[in-house]
Amino acid sequence: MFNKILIANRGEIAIRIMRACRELGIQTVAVYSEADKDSLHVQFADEAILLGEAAAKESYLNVEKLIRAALDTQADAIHPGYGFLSENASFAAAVESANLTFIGPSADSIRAMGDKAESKILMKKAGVPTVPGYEGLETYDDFQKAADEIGYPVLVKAAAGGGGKGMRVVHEGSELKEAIELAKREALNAFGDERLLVEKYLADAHHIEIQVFGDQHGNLIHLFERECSVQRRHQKIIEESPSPLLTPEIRARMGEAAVHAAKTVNYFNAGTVEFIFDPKTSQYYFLEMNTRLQVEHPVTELVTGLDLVRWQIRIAAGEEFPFQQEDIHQHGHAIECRVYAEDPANGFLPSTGKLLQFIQPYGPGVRVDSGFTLGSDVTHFYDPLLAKLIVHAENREAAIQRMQTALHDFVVHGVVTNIDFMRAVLTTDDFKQGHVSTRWVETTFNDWSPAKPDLHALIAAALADVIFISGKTQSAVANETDPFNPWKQTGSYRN
Amino acid sequence: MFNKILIANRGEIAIRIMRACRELGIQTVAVYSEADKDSLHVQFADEAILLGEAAAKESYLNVEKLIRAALDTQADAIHPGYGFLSENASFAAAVESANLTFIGPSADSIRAMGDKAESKILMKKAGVPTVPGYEGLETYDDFQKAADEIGYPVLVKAAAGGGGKGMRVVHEGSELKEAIELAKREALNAFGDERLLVEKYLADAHHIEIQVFGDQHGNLIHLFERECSVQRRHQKIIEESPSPLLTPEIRARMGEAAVHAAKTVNYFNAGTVEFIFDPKTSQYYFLEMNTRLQVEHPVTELVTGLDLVRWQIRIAAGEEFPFQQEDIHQHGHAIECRVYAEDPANGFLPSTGKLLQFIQPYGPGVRVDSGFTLGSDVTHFYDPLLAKLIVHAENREAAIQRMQTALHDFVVHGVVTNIDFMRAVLTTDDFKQGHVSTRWVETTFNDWSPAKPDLHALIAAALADVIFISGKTQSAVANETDPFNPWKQTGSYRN
Amino acid sequence: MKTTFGSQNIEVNPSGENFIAVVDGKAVNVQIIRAAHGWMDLLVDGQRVTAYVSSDMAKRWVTLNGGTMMLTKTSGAKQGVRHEHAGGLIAPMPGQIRSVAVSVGEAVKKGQTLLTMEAMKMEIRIQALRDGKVKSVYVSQGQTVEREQILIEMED
Amino acid sequence: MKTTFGSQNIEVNPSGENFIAVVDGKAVNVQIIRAAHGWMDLLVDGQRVTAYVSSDMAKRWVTLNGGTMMLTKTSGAKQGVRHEHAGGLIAPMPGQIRSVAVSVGEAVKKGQTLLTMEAMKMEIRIQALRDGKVKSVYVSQGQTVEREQILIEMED
Repeated sequence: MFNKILIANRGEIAIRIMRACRELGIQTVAVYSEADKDSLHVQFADEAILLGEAAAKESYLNVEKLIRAALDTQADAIHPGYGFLSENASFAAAVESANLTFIGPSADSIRAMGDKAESKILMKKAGVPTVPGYEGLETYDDFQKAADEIGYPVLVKAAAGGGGKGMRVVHEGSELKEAIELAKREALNAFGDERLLVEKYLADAHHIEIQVFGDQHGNLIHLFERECSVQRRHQKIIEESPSPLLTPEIRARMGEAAVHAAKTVNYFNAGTVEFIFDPKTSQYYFLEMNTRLQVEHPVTELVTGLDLVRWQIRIAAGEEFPFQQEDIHQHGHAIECRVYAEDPANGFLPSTGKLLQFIQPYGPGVRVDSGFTLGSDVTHFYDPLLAKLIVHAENREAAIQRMQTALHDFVVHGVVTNIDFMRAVLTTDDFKQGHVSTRWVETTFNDWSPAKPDLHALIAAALADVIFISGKTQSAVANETDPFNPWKQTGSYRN
Repeated sequence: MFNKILIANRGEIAIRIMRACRELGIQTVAVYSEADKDSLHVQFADEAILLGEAAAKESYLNVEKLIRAALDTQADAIHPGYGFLSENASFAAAVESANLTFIGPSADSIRAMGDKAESKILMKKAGVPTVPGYEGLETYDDFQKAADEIGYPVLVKAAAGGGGKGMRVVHEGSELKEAIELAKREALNAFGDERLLVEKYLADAHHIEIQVFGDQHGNLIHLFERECSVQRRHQKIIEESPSPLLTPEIRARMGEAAVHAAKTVNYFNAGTVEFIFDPKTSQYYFLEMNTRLQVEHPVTELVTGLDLVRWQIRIAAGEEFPFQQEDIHQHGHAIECRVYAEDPANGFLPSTGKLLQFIQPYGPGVRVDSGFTLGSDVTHFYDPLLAKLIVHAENREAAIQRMQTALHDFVVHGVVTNIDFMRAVLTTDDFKQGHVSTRWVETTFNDWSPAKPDLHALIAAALADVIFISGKTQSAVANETDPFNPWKQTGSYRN
Repeated sequence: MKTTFGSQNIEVNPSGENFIAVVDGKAVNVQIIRAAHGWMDLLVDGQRVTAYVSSDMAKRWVTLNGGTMMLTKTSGAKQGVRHEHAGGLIAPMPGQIRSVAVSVGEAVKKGQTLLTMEAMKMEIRIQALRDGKVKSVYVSQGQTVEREQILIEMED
Repeated sequence: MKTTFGSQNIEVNPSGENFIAVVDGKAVNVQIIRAAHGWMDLLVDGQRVTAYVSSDMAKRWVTLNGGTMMLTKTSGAKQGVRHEHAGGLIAPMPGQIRSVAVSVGEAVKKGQTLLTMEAMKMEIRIQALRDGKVKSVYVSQGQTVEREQILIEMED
């Protein structure tokens, strides 16, 4: 087993990984940018190494600095978390070249699944269902023929990347040309690669993904599905397991397809095979494989009872994954809500600021994976995910009730969050009945706005001025003269 | 289903019950004594009713005031929690007479199991194994004969009560007379009843209990065992499930015996059948039945995935318990550590004071059921249980590691706690191997003392004076002029 | 004490151990049950109200029944933006730099305009808080800046 | 600053941006990485030390590596017990009342002994903090009292 692991990430996932390390008796090294010098993940680690400026390319995306930090601190292994370099095959290779262990799949597996067009071709060959479409198109003519053949609406999307960048829905032929140009430009900017593919657009599809897990000795199984259809701007905000949509038969077939897909690229460690699911036909189509730990891994942990991060580390250290497919069962129901610093009433634009209040919910079946605390700065440099709120209960109805209560108890001041928005989502009949496609949020909540201040809010605000700050207009919470001010910083970390 | 429930308790269990109510959309009424007017459970409830003075007989034990409070607030039901009036048959009867629902078993079931001697006779008749011994003894001669027949060491204990009061171990005949006199006096003081029973004393026995659960329609099953052998002064401090000792066969037999015992008294709602387990012979003996929710119920909740409090409420409302015995399985391993304000280096005497720091651990698989917060007063009036720390993990080894990490992260200042003591317990080979009998703590940790302040502690203390309070000797945390002082109270609750 | 939040006026005054709040000519009795650390438990005309309140200059964050609202104080508070942070002058909101009026090493007087920016369709002047010297200028004309981005650093 | 905890002397003085702590004639360099809300992240001779510290009169609670220790300051602090609480005089520790020297309604002078108690084998005198009148006496001779139990209530 490793003695020391460097975590090449920040925020909640860095802390999540460090917790697993601490339980296993492994020392932890945090890395951080100048903007993060007082972040929770830096405080949580045994050691912390400053990488450089706030810009990710100077810090969390800088391969050379990360490997030097690992070597300097005598770490044995690097865990990439999600995002940043987690799906970068060159990074994985560079880590191994430096005689360190990359906690994840092989560089080859990452490379094979990294290109959306290549991986789709690979999956087609392997007999995994994929969305009807074409890759390797070059001229506008090619695209036009392909689109006509598939039938509108179609989706044009970047071959090289994901995350909604370089992606356009085209409803009729007259829109095709402009869509291709826009998508190419976005793809070039985002991935340095303007190749596009075109495929059938499934308007009311669900996003259902299968967690797979394997070791370096050829054992590979799936840990069932996560339903991730509540999305805004092509990004997930609420995930759950089991999916309210799947029958046991389809679940089993999708699981087998995912295991088959992963075995095709000799996969080991944690990975996720994403599918598009058409509720009308119960057909599922391979979308992409994420060759890393997923943001929403906690719902699988709660439902299967397995600690995925712990197993990632043990597998990377060469251990065998001791479970057979029949050992894994789904117990109860888990839901995750991603608490973002963003404004749902204003296009989900990120919100920045200092956390003036940050009260996390507690209680049976409530888990919070958080990267922030009272007094933390939420900057514009990185992803505005404040915390993941995950609940586990006997069944879906009880889990929704538990999540409602937990969201009610989550108090964040200083930045606008999507907490109230998610509470509204959970009260809808569509959500309660599980009828939520990936486009549901934009069609249903276009006009959503938070509650307007009422009489009680007015009274509370005015009274707080009287009793807490008696006429002072400075931020009373951030009172600079209070020695126990939670964010008064004395000195800074130089390591 | 009920509209409103009054919780006739305080501290963590009152909050635990209120959480279940909130998830079910049920209004909550807290009750409190003058000493508890700013307690967390009062703040957590929708309404709060002052009962009277701090002394329990003026407040939490006052049947008349509790029922009046329920009627005044138009509550439909009363949940008694554990302790206080939870096993008081007259209270249960009085609640029902007031046309309110008692959330628990029937008054008859409580009464039948309340007398240790009567219940033992009942169980013997029903064929449940009991500890060899005699009830209904009157003269010293009777006792002497009984003790000789059983063989020393023997235990003399109060017929009417529990909790270690009126209980004496007698190692040889010469000690018997004095032991009987002491036990009688204690029993009279504690229970108003000096009747004693005498039974075989099993020196290295384990305490293993079975959770049973049933509805008012005749369905009754068990939810497996809890091992509760880590005790000090006859009171549990660490509990777990599954027991590291039981084979599947013995587990099944004990489960059946518990269900049989409960059915003998027409039991419904949550109950616990306690057994003494002799590891040398694998024999188990009925000890007593607790006719209420148990402090350590969370380990069963985590391992079975059922929310016991939620089901208590639903069953009390007349619902059917929908599970058959074969639906219930044990998943993973759960451990509970009871965090007490007490001094393990000084006979586990309670410690009182104001909580100057109270940081609860977070993380995957970590649950905290707490009744206190920063600034809370811990008084001498009630049980010094600050919080229950419960972890859930894949197996016992991972659960112990998780608990160690969580105890490490639990910071309490202002009262002495048993946190460091429990960390020491968890590091022992005896505990790791599950070889812990109920007398283990007193024999192993008699000389335990916490770490002495070292150089780093000295530096931290001295430096804190310099940077936080710069020469001021008043408690800086309790700075009375700080408007955001977490325990500065403005006004008081008059309801 | 009279306050205005947005366009809504409210007056809160002590009355014995309680308070009277007047909104739209209607008076309500407010009793503080307990209050601590930006949190209050109130009885408003007999109804229990639990509120979390934080303040940041003219902004008030209020959470009631799990829902969070932001109010902006438009009277009774010193207007202005907080634009000093760690020795630097920072952008009060996201926007675009319209002009930079000073250069590195230049001595400036308190109140002197150092740069102007455009945000939310307003022109914002960033002014020196005290006499001093410009240590660094981090932005240039036309540049877009994020909220709290450091614009200019000063030395005394 | 010189301090004594129990029988252990320590001197902490600033040295540039850091501090020098001297214990038993040995000097160690202490750098504060960050400190907030009773919590400190330090480098002590290059070794990272994270400590939670709370203070209550002469007592210091320190948590290091998950273990909590209590230190008692025996110099550099004003000695004494805190015995005023919510307008009442409270028992500083558990013990027994030896004598009650005043009765309800009696006018008392600041510093006057109101009652004596015995605890931890010491005699403790509870004295008036200011001039005033005795409002209530809650205890009587021979009675055992708990820590923080209210003994006597005063009115000004």
